[in-house]
Amino acid sequence: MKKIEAIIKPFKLDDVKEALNKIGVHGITVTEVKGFGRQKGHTELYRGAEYRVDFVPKAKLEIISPDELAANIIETIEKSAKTGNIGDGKIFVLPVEEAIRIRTGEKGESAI
Amino acid sequence: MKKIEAIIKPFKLDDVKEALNKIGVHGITVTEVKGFGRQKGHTELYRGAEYRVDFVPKAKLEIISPDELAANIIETIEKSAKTGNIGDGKIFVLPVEEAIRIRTGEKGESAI
Amino acid sequence: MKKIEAIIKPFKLDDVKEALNKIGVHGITVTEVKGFGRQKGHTELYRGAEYRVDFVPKAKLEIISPDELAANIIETIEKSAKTGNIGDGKIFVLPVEEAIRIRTGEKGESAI
Amino acid sequence: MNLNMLKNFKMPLSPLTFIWSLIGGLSLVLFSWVSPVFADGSKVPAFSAGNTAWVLASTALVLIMTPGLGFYYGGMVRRKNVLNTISLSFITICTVSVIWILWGYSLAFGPDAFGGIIGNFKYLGLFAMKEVQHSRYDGTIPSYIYVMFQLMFAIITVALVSGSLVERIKFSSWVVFTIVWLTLVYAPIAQAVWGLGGLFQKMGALDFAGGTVVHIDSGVAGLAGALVLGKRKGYMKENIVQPNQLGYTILGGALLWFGWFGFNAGSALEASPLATSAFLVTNTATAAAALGWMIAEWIRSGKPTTLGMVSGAVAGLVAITPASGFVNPIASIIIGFVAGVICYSMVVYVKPKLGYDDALDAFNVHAIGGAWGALATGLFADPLINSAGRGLFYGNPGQMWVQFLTVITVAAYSFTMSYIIFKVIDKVMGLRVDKETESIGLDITQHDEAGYNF
Amino acid sequence: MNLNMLKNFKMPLSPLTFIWSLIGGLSLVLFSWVSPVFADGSKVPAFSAGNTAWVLASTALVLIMTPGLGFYYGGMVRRKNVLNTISLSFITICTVSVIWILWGYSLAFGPDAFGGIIGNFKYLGLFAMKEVQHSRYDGTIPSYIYVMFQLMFAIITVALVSGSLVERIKFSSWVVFTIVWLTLVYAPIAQAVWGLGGLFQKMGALDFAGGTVVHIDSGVAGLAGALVLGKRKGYMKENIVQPNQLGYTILGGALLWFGWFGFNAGSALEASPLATSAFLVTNTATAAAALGWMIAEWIRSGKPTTLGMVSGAVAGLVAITPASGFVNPIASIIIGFVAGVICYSMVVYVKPKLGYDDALDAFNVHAIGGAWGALATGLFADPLINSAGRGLFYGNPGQMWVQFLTVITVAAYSFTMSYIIFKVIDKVMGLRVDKETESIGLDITQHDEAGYNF
Amino acid sequence: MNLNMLKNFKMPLSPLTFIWSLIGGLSLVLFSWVSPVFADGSKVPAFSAGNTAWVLASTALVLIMTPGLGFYYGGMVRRKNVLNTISLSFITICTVSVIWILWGYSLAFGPDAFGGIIGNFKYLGLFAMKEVQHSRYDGTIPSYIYVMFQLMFAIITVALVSGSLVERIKFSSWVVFTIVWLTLVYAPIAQAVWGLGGLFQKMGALDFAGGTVVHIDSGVAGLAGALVLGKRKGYMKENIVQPNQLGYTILGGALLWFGWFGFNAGSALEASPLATSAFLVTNTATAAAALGWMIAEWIRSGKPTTLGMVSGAVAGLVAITPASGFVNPIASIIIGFVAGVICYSMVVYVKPKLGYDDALDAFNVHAIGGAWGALATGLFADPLINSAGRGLFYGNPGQMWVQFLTVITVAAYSFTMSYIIFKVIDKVMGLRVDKETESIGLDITQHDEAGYNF
Ligand SMILES: Nc1ncnc2c1ncn2[C@@H]1O[C@H](COP(=O)(O)OP(=O)(O)O)[C@@H](O)[C@H]1O
Ligand SMILES: Nc1ncnc2c1ncn2[C@@H]1O[C@H](COP(=O)(O)OP(=O)(O)O)[C@@H](O)[C@H]1O
Ligand SMILES: Nc1ncnc2c1ncn2[C@@H]1O[C@H](COP(=O)(O)OP(=O)(O)O)[C@@H](O)[C@H]1O
Repeated sequence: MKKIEAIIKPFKLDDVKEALNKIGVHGITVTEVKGFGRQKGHTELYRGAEYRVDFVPKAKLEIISPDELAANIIETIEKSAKTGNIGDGKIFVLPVEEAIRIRTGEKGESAI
Repeated sequence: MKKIEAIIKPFKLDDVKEALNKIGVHGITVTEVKGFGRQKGHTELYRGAEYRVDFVPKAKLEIISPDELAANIIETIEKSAKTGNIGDGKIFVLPVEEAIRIRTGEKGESAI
Repeated sequence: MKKIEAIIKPFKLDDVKEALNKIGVHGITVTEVKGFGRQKGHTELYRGAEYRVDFVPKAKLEIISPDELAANIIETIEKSAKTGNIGDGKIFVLPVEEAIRIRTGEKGESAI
Repeated sequence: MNLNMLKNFKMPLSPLTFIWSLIGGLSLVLFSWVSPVFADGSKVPAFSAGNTAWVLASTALVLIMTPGLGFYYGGMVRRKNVLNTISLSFITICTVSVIWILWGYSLAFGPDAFGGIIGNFKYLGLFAMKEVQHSRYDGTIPSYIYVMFQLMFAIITVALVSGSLVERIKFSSWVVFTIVWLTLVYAPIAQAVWGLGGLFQKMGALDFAGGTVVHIDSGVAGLAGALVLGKRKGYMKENIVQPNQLGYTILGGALLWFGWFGFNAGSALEASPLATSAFLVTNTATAAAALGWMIAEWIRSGKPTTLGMVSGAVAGLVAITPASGFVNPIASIIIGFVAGVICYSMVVYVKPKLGYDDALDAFNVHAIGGAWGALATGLFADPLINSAGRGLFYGNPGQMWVQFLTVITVAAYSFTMSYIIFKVIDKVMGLRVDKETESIGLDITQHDEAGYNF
Repeated sequence: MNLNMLKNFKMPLSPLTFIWSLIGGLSLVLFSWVSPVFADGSKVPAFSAGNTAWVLASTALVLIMTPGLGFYYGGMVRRKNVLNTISLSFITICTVSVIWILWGYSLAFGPDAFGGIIGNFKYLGLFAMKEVQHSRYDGTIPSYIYVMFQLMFAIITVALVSGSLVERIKFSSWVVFTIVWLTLVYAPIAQAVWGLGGLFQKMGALDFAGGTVVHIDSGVAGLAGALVLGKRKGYMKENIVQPNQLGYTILGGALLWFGWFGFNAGSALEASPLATSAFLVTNTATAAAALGWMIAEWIRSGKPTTLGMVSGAVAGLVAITPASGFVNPIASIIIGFVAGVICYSMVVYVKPKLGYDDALDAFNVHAIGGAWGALATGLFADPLINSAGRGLFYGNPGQMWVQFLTVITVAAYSFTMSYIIFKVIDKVMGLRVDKETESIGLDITQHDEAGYNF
Repeated sequence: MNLNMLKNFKMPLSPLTFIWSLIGGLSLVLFSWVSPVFADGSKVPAFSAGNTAWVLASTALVLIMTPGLGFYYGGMVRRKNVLNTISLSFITICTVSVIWILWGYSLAFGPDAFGGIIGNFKYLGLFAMKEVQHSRYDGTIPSYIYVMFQLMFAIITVALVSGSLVERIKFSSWVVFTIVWLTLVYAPIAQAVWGLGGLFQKMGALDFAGGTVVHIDSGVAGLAGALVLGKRKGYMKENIVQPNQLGYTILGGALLWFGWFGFNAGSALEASPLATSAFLVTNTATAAAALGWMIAEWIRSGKPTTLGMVSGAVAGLVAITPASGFVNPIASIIIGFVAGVICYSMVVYVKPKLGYDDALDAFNVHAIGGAWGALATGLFADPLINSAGRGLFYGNPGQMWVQFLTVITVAAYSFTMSYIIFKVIDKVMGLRVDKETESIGLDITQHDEAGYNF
């Protein structure tokens, strides 16, 4: 099994979720994160003082998938999250050794 | 070492934490996340318009453990997080290569 | 490639970020998390009732790095996040199999 | 400002004006005598624009107290119940406002129907009342504004009860409760204490602005409700206290303090010296009570909390309410300070022992603070402030007995009736949400809404 | 409070006082006759401190409504637009306050310049007006406070329009709009409906506190703006409804309710019986409308929402506004309840069909609620409340026709002019932010600020 | 509203009423002459219900300003200090309210004890004062409400100082400071400027509602405190500016604006034409100042911020305060606009250069804005508005000199005394929290509470 982590622009979340749904991914965990990267933050004003807010709000998706589905999932995220502008984000793939469904105790791929 | 990630129902957090404490786990990192899965979200109303909120609030626990403790931890989470209803969540196990305690510089299992 | 996860004290975030910037790390993803560990939380009062808040706010940094940079990154975090007090946090290293930049489709180390 | 300014508004005087002014002045005077005697034979004074202005303003001030109460309560509950908690206050404004016009006012302030404890149906729908009538209660203001001023008291009294019930009461059952309780509990007590010919009125009970009518009956009803409902899931076992936004609570406390000037000083029904005295002691007692609670907490827990300061202020407002038209400034410092300490002690020592779940302390603060205030009125009423009241310290021990009797009777009546009402509602439609609903939170389950989308 | 108290303020009487008092009394009477006749020959009454006190308080109350509106609106939008939405109301207070002094008041309430639809330049900069003058509109209060009271109405009317435009209008364009619209739309309508010698005034149109002047014209202008601006990105396609903090909306609703007592009861310009009547029906209709909306929603969607209760209350406040000085208590219950149901129906049935994006329902609630209120005044005006108004149900069907005509004319005028103004601003400087700006949110892009740093 | 309405309230006239009315009228007149002369020999006018109504309402309005200030300040600090910041204002209401009764009022407004700079002990505990007394300062209102009105000024003045000290001052030290500073700084300045026989009063200084007494002394004290405390950790090095919830700041600003009508127009102590003039210029200057600050910021930084608009409004309120009873409408636009620009310039140009950490700009806005307002009064005071004041532009250059002298003296006195007080508190109990406490935040460390549990 693989863990696919994708850091994307928050307003793309709905699109990505739907695209994944279409290819049969029904489990996703999403976290609000702040990204530092090439895409720069913005300036805020406070009584005339300008200060930079470096972080950019991003959404992090985590999906555990069977090995064979991983490529398809990655491709789907790539397509649906892309705007072509800096800050579109990254996808990382990590190995997963085991998965368990708490409700049933199922293990491995059937647990996902 | 292993990284154990558990996605659970938020109101089970205290129970799980205590159960883990009892078996000697003293380090946990918790993140508020939103889960999409079999458990469906809820409907909200806004001036008569109904709209679905797909995400379900979940708590994600991350525990780095020595290999030999992992099974026990997983079992404990399974038991203490279970309600038997859809949405109880998952446990994933990932390999960890190194751990360092910032304060002391200790490495490996003694750092956990 | 490696995934370096560091749990640090939130007010050290700026220092760590700058130290990493200096050694050429330009991509970081940060999450607000709550930590349970040796460092105990604090007491809150509510109409005379004291209750413990066990969690301590922490910042989790995630950095995907080429294998060869990992040691340097870890060292830099160690130095810049250290206060010497309990609760300084941990660094964990996990293996990463693949990385993709969504905007360009680049893969592997060049995607980071 | 410089006193000289007062002399700057000279205005030109034309010869014709003298005649005009005489005629105008006389007709003004004649106007004053529209309805020369009230039913009880007392002379009806002239309308006073000044008094009416103050009672109009006071009524608006008392209205804002109930949303204030909603925020005061709403800030203290868990995030998942914030909207529901505020809406318990908000919906009370709506139901009580309508019921009051239809039958509430008539029962509470209409001519006595029976034994000095309930009004008759004369003013149903306010058909028999016109805004140009002089109020029976203070002839210098129109009757309609008296109806409204008293309405605002009725609203907040009912809303106060919700403090004991939050985080677990069904919204629909609360709506029903507000209507029934107003009719069966509030109206009789208002008539008995404030009605012309009311039972306690005749006994000489002193309650300037509602220690018994507003605070004791609501606080005691809260206790009854807490007992019928039972404890919140996890109460005293896990930490279910996570005030979602104490800023709301401070805002609510500030609006309560602000509005309470209308409540107490408005109860003079005139922009008179007595109103200013009520204003002064209200502010002083409130401040002293905030200090009392804060100091008590600082000593016991080692920290002064903002919630403690605000809670103390509310305790002080409660305690000074019955006393506000009777006591002098120094007495108000004592009444307030003691109120802060007593209510804090209730919350930290008594409540955990008795084990009822008076969630936001409607009983502990309002019933206990109100009772202390009513008794303190019997102690401190100073005839130099108001010749209508003379307390124990000014040579009239009998007053304490009257006060005590009123407190006990009102508390007993409210508790019994409220308990029955809660029980009946529970039987008929269920009073409490089910366990899962309580876990998920009342905002989503009762209203399909979320307090925050951040 | 006990009636006996009223007798407690005996004061000592010295022999000298008699002479003094006579002299004082007479000079008081003489004082009253400063400027004996107005321009139209009617006698000028004396200043009344009581009336002035009430109008001063009312003016402050109406001021707080506009920040209230800002919070009411601000709570409903997405997190990224919260500050911008509130600031649309806030900046309106600022621009209109200055313009009003410079030329707004003169155009709206100066002596008629032309056809009963626009004032002349007599009061430009208020140079020709002194605070010691008696107001032309109610001689018992100084002219300056009338200027201020009317200013507060002008402010909130303009601010209301923003409800249809939020989440996409350029801040700079909004600022320009407030100035132009006040001058070209608000001022003429105010003169026509309320001016001495105003067009509709002469026709006998009844609008006590601004159903047409405040609500219809602003709601209709909102619709025009929504049409020119177009829909928000994603409207009706994705879920763009995520009220960031409904607590703000409830707070705003509460401040509106509170301030509206100044709006309606203050419109009597006196602390008189009529003011108290307006106060009473305002509160009652508001409560009934909240119940109306809530019940309609409860039936249709299965849940009563807090947003629904507050929205209903606002609908009730709107509907009772023109009627508040004319109708009796029971009529106010009907007017309010129906307003709640009508406005809810607009929002859930009509709006989605017509497809315009009236983002926060300025049109659906204010124009429709205001029109219903204006017509209801024609139905329910009760001559026993106010002899100046007699509606259909009291034997005067002609009133309905006048009301109808006023509503239609004001709506048509406001729509046409507002549409043109929006179009011209769009051409000259652009009305709407670009797509990316809209995605990122207006707080950061228009103001370099964030609503929350949690 | 239609003028015809005014004629609708005819009331029936019975034959008996004539006699009654004469008797009533005369007794009314006689009543007026309770205490015919004040100590200084001037005649005591009759109580006026209208004036009393307005001062009662004004006092409530000024009370709400201080929680408003708490929210205004509280929204600007970092999340970890939000409750502590609000509570600095809240606790000030409590301590000052009690001290005022005990000794504060007597020192500030009692008969002069010494050199026109401090009152005597006559009114300690208010024992020697009764609510039925006529106020020495305006005989038409009872003395108790004057005590309260002045109390509200004292409260907010002390609370304003906290703006310079937030995010690092120890809560306990602040509590002590409020008591000491009120006694040693506020009371003498109030007596000197407003006391009968006060030093500056006799010199003819014009300060209608407290430019010197409220704003200059508090702003300067803030500066002294900021200097003694030192800069916040990280000030000017890292970004420590993360306003946690600007909605609080806007809400606070709105409550300040609302309450300030009581502050300025209430300072007339009468519901008189002068009060309405103060009301008008207050609103106008505030709006103009918000525009001034916004435009200056828009030009310099390219964006108009909501915080800028609100800050500008506060600067305008400050500047118009001393001038509010003296200047005409057009002057108020100028005074306000310039105040916005000056205070913005202080904050962006001067503050960073001087390097003191006036955290929330109590000095930059209140001392500087107040000084500008005091001088502007010397320029613009228009004898047609108030014959007691004639400024440079109306032919009286000497007034500027008096204003200047007052500003300088008050500032020097307040700075010196405040600096000493802060230093002494620092020595005795420590003024500032330690570094770690500052990092963790004051909410948890001083109060064991968290602002938000989301
Ligand atoms: N090496 C990295 N490790 C972890 N997160 C990263 C890394 N590089 C980028 N990110 C995340 O991806 C986001 C987008 O990256 P950025 O460099 O801004 O643009 P792009 O994805 O177009 O290259 C960042 O905000 C950050 O959250
Ligand atoms: N494949 C997956 N990858 C990542 N997270 C998942 C996956 N499947 C489920 N989850 C997480 O687990 C939660 C519970 O899953 P769900 O399907 O609702 O119920 P159950 O755990 O009972 O099967 C989801 O809300 C989601 O956060
Ligand atoms: N085994 C673990 N697994 C995951 N997170 C851990 C683990 N141990 C500690 N942490 C995280 O590291 C933080 C710091 O650990 P703590 O024991 O308090 O102090 P120290 O880092 O000084 O040993 C914790 O708050 C928690 O978030």
